[in-house]
Amino acid sequence: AQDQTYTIGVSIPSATHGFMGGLNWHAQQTIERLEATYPQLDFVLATAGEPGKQVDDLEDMLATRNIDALVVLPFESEPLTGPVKAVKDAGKWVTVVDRGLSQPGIEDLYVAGDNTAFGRVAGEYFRQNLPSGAKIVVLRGIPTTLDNERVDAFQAAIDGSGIEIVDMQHGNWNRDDAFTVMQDFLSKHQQIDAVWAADDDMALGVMEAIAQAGREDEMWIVGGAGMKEIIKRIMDGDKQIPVNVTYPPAQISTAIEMTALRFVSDTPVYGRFIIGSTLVTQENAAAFYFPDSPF
Amino acid sequence: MTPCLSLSDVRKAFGPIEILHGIDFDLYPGEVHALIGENGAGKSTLMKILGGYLRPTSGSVQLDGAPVSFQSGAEAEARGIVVIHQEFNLAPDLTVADNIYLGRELGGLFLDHKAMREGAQALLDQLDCPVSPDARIRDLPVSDRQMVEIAKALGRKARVLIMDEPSAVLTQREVQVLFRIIDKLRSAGVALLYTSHRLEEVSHLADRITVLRDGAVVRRAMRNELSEDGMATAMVGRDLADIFPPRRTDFGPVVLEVQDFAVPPLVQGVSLALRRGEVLGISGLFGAGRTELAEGLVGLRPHHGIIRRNGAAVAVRSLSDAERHGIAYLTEDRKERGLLLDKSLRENLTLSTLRRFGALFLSRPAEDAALTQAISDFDIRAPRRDIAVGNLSGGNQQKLLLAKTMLPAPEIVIIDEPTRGIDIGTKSQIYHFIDRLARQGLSVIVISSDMPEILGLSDRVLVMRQGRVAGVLDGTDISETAVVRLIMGTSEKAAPHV
Amino acid sequence: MSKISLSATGPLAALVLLVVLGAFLNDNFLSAGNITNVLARSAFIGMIAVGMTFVITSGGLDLSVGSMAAFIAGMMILAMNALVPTLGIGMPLVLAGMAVALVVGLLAGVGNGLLITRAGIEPFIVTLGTMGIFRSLVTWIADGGTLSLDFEARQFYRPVYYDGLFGIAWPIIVFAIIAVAGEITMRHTRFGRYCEAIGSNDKVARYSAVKVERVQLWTYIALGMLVGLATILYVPRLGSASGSTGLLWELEAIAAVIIGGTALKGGYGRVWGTVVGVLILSLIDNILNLADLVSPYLNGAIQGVIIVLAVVLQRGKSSAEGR
Amino acid sequence: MSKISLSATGPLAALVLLVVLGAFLNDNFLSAGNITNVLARSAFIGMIAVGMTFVITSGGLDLSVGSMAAFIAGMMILAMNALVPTLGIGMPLVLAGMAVALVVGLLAGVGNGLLITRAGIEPFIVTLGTMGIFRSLVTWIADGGTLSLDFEARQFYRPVYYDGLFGIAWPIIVFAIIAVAGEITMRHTRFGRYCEAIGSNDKVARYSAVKVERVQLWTYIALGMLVGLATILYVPRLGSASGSTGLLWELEAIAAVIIGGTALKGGYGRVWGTVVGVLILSLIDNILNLADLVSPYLNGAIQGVIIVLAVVLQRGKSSAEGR
Ligand SMILES: Nc1ncnc2c1ncn2[C@@H]1O[C@H](COP(=O)(O)OP(=O)(O)OP(=O)(O)O)[C@@H](O)[C@H]1O
Ligand SMILES: Nc1ncnc2c1ncn2[C@@H]1O[C@H](COP(=O)(O)OP(=O)(O)OP(=O)(O)O)[C@@H](O)[C@H]1O
Ligand SMILES: [Mg+2]
Ligand SMILES: [Mg+2]
Repeated sequence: AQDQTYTIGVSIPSATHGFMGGLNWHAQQTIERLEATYPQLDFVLATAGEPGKQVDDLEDMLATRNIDALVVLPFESEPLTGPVKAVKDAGKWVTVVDRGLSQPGIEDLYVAGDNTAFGRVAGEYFRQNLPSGAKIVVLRGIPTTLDNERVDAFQAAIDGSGIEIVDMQHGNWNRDDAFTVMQDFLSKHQQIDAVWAADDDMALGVMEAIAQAGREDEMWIVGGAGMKEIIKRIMDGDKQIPVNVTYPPAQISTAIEMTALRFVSDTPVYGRFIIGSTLVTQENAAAFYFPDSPF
Repeated sequence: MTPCLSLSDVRKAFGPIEILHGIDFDLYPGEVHALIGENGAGKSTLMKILGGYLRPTSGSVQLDGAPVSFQSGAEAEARGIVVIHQEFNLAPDLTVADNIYLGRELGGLFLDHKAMREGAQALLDQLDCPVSPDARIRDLPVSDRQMVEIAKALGRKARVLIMDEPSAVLTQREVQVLFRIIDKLRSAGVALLYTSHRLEEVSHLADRITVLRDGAVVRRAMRNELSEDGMATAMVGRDLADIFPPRRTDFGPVVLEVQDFAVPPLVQGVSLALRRGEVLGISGLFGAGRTELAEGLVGLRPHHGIIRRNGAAVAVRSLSDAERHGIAYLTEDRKERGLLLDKSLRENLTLSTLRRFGALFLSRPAEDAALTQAISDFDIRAPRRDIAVGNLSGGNQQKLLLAKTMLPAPEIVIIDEPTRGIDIGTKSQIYHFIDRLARQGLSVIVISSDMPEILGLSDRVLVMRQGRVAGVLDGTDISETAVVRLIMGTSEKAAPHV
Repeated sequence: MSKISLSATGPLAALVLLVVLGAFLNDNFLSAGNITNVLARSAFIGMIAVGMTFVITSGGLDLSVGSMAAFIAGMMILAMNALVPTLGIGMPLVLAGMAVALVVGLLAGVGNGLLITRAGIEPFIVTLGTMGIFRSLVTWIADGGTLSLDFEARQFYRPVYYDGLFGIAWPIIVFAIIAVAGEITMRHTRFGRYCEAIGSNDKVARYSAVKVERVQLWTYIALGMLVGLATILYVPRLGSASGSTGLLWELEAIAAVIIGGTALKGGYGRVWGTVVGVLILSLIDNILNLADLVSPYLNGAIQGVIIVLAVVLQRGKSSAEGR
Repeated sequence: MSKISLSATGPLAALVLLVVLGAFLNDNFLSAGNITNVLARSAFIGMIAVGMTFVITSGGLDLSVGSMAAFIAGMMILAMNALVPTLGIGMPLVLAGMAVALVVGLLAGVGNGLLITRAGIEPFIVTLGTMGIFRSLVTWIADGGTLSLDFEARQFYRPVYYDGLFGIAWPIIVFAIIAVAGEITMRHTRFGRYCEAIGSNDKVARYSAVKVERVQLWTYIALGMLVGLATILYVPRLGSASGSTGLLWELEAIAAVIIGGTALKGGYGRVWGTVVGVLILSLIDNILNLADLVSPYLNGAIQGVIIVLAVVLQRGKSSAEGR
């Protein structure tokens, strides 16, 4: 089907924090690359700041852009389930990325990170590396279902280890907010043995607050999502950030590429692809280092 | 002698409407020149042109014989031409001293508050004005605001001082102070241009008089060439037979009785009775509590005491209560409380009686009809019906406000300062309106600081002093001396009756 | 009459330009489907903005409407889910949900309105406060996640957004009714006249026997109920509520009102203008999706430029009116 | 003098209550470290809010400050990174960065100011537009991600946030200077006087030879430069800028101004009040972090309640003043 052209719609949340920024960057890079490689493919990229706007985007793609396939990272699962189903019902190919829909069986292809594993892997590291009675603090993301999943998995993983979470607040996946919250945690708690910052943007804010308080030697930090600065530090053997847990923004590239493949080759691409969250240590860090990514 | 400021063949149009039609005008140093004319004749417009606030559509302005074209009032002010505007020109949130020095503050990098406070104090002292330089304008009564305006202008060291109705809201005493200042400035060689609707002031003050009618000069005269009657005739363009209507004679029963009425904190122990078909004048100094009394009577202020309508005690907690009992009130503050200046005539006329113009939907035709009726009943002259009320002349605003007040067809109407800033012709019209109302069986209370008005209009006069009734005068007892005695508290009747 | 048509031309011109631009960029722009989409999604902000027009006209402001919508949606979903066992799936359930939405909206409006008119606190502060309160409450009720309507109930309720009468979607019909009712209320009823009078000079209004506080209170109540109504149409669309529902709706609604030519300081309200303002804002988003831009990162910049231009266009016209 | 102290008591009372509450909830609340943290964090919003006080006092509004801060931070980082090879790491580089921040802030202020004063568009619309534009631009420049300052440069620049004089952090010192300068400007210079006069009645100001447009333009320019200054202190803190930098700062700054007792319609400005307002907002956050609440989801609700209460307290006082 070389002579026929196809339009693929890509709908993702806008770049309001580090991880999404990385995801936006990867999406654009992939689209550029694929459009150059396959002249018969056309992409429509839309970014949304809230679920309602994302629904608008899907409607517009269907009504005005005649898409043949949709790659969507739902802002939230519940509100997007119906609209994505409408796209499916219109006979389009649907690839869902990262956040599953609340109803099974709608998507043709599912590419995702594993939020539960993301929390669990971090939790296991804490469990293995802290003695019973250790005190930790947790910085959460923006209040969302996926944040809940991560935190629940983390708590489940340390459950029974005797590690105590002495404080937990929302840092909103934002450096400034994390900095502020950590400053206050440091004022409040004399003993903190480790910090789960759950996101590398927040980890950077936390590190600054710790540095300011001069308590670098008292605690280590685990962030998440594999930001290049953090990976670099792990490669360099920074004691303060011993490990990281991946949650690669590049999953969007995988999803777009696999969807494109469906149209440019005969490769069957149905199914579910879960990109697990792995622990990045000094040994394997080099494999996760992308110096060109903005994230 | 060359005039220091003059106009030649000046025309001014707002949009398609020409307001001034080719005015020639000279103002000499050391003279007081009075500019008189009916409301809307174009006096303020002419003064604004002289003061650089408006540019003429054609014609020229000369300063010391040389043509000038001021881009702003500030530019004219820099050349010594200062205007006291008719509308208040003070920033309400700033203090008296701040306003007096606004735009020409003292001090270098930092303001010299002390010098400005002292300077302001000195100017106020010169005017015998007891206001504190630190008072905020929004907290001052109108008369004090006007004195501050005058102080502000005095502080600008004018060689030409243009005063647009400076006395309209002043007390007798304050007017005397103003006249003293004007005399002093005249001897110092300042050129003064003065407008007032009080013709006795004009004949007392002016060296020369220019009469404006419908945007053209109709008469120029020296002081003694023109009597007050002559001025009125020149302004109005016809003989004014009787300014005041003849007195009424038959009154009905008492329709409103007030006993032991108090409007805290000022008004105490007021009792009065009002008969059908009667005009009751209320006189007193500014601050005597007349407005408070009136606002209390119509439910605009919390009060206690007894109000009886046709013998039955009634409660008046709000304006709607007052309306239900057939009582209406016309405020003294036309611009801030009476009319929505940026809305049209229609919207203003019907605002307080909208209920009558449709149950669910307002009927535009009914409103328009009411406006047509009001325009003819009260002789309101507006260039267009949809003009913003703020652009009407004062007299026409007042007539509109009167029409608005009368729209609910009240049986009792309280009119606070019916003719403030209103020309003699319109004044007379308003007096005859009031008379007509009384003859139709309404009862009218007129609150006024204008002595001839009180004397000429009232069937009875109630005088207030410091929040209490100083006395009531009836029939032949009414005379200027009797009223003034009561006002000043020098009469035997001055003992407050409780 | 001539005044209305004149004053409306400003924002209308911007709207027409946008439509022409859209038609030029994409053939499907003028398709029934796309037009339905744009109009239906304008409906939420649209109804809220109509209510906001009255609030602003009478000299007030309401920053809380976006969070209020989220809160109402949350309460509505909770109530409906709780009632499923009792009422079953069907009209009674939906009607109960709608009643909850309207009542919660009304109460929210009463709360804002009383704090503003009785306690005399600046509308900006009161509604900034309630904005935080409503959003926090919905996040708390949802435990940081999403509140979802029961699946069956959702299926039954869905047509309220997606179906319609004579091929016109319900949200469009309801929005049109509200817009017309709003315009009539503003121009042809006492209430509208009082709002303008109060915004123009509240003292004059008070001296004209207008019950200033009561009218202002009602503007907030009406706005609250309109937010409730918008939520009634919004919930079937997304079937859920979370902390991010209705984010920044307040800004969009206020912007629509101002773009439409209502003065921010009050005294002069144009409901038609507001409708046009809402459509302009929706169209900008739609057009950005129609065209392939350099970068989606720049969407916000283009939006900003168009908003300012729309008002420049309008100002050009209205200054000729001599305001 | 007695006037100033009277008018300040309202928000001050709320501030004192918060401090007492904080001390009661947590022993470390009054520690030097915590106080330094709170004050230093307040500095950014604080400086911006001082500028905003002038804008609002003269009858304007600026919604763009938060995005402007992000944009300035982005430009500053870009410029410094680009200059590292030329200037090397050292004072010249930092000074160049600071100059860029101030100049960009100035230009942004000029842009807002000219659109508002020359083109005569409502401040709300202009700054809503530029708010979108600035934020979009920074996201675009950062490619959706984060712009980070060169590591070496950062290390050199870091003390500007973290160090100080005599144990007082630089941001606190600068904020204090700006607050005092702002108060003096408002109370003791022509500029402040003119701002109040214009906000009170711009026609009166014009008639009194005040160059209304010029003064208003300068309020926006001053605000732009203060945003630049805030950014100069912000960048060394985390060394980065992204699309989420300065999010909602505008709302916080405006809220601080209003809480401080400046009237939203202009005419009356209190710089001290604004400073107190900023501290109140910072303290609320701090106390919420230090206290153990039922649920962090409710933070926003508690913030909202306290903001309203702070103003109720103030209104109670100021109504006694007879305003
Ligand atoms: N800005 C304006 N636009 C349109 N018409 C105006 C404007 N200003 C004044 N007018 C009209 O010009 C005429 C003259 O007004 P002006 O204020 O000069 O009268 P005046 O003689 O001062 O009256 P008064 O005695 O009531 O003060 C009036 O008919 C008024 O309605
Ligand atoms: N804004 C205000 N705040 C406090 N007191 C005021 C205010 N305005 C007026 N007053 C007081 O109310 C009293 C009455 O004022 P006002 O001048 O209205 O009296 P009046 O007898 O109605 O006079 P007139 O009707 O001639 O204006 C005065 O003693 C004045 O001090
Ligand atoms: Mg005049
Ligand atoms: Mg009075």
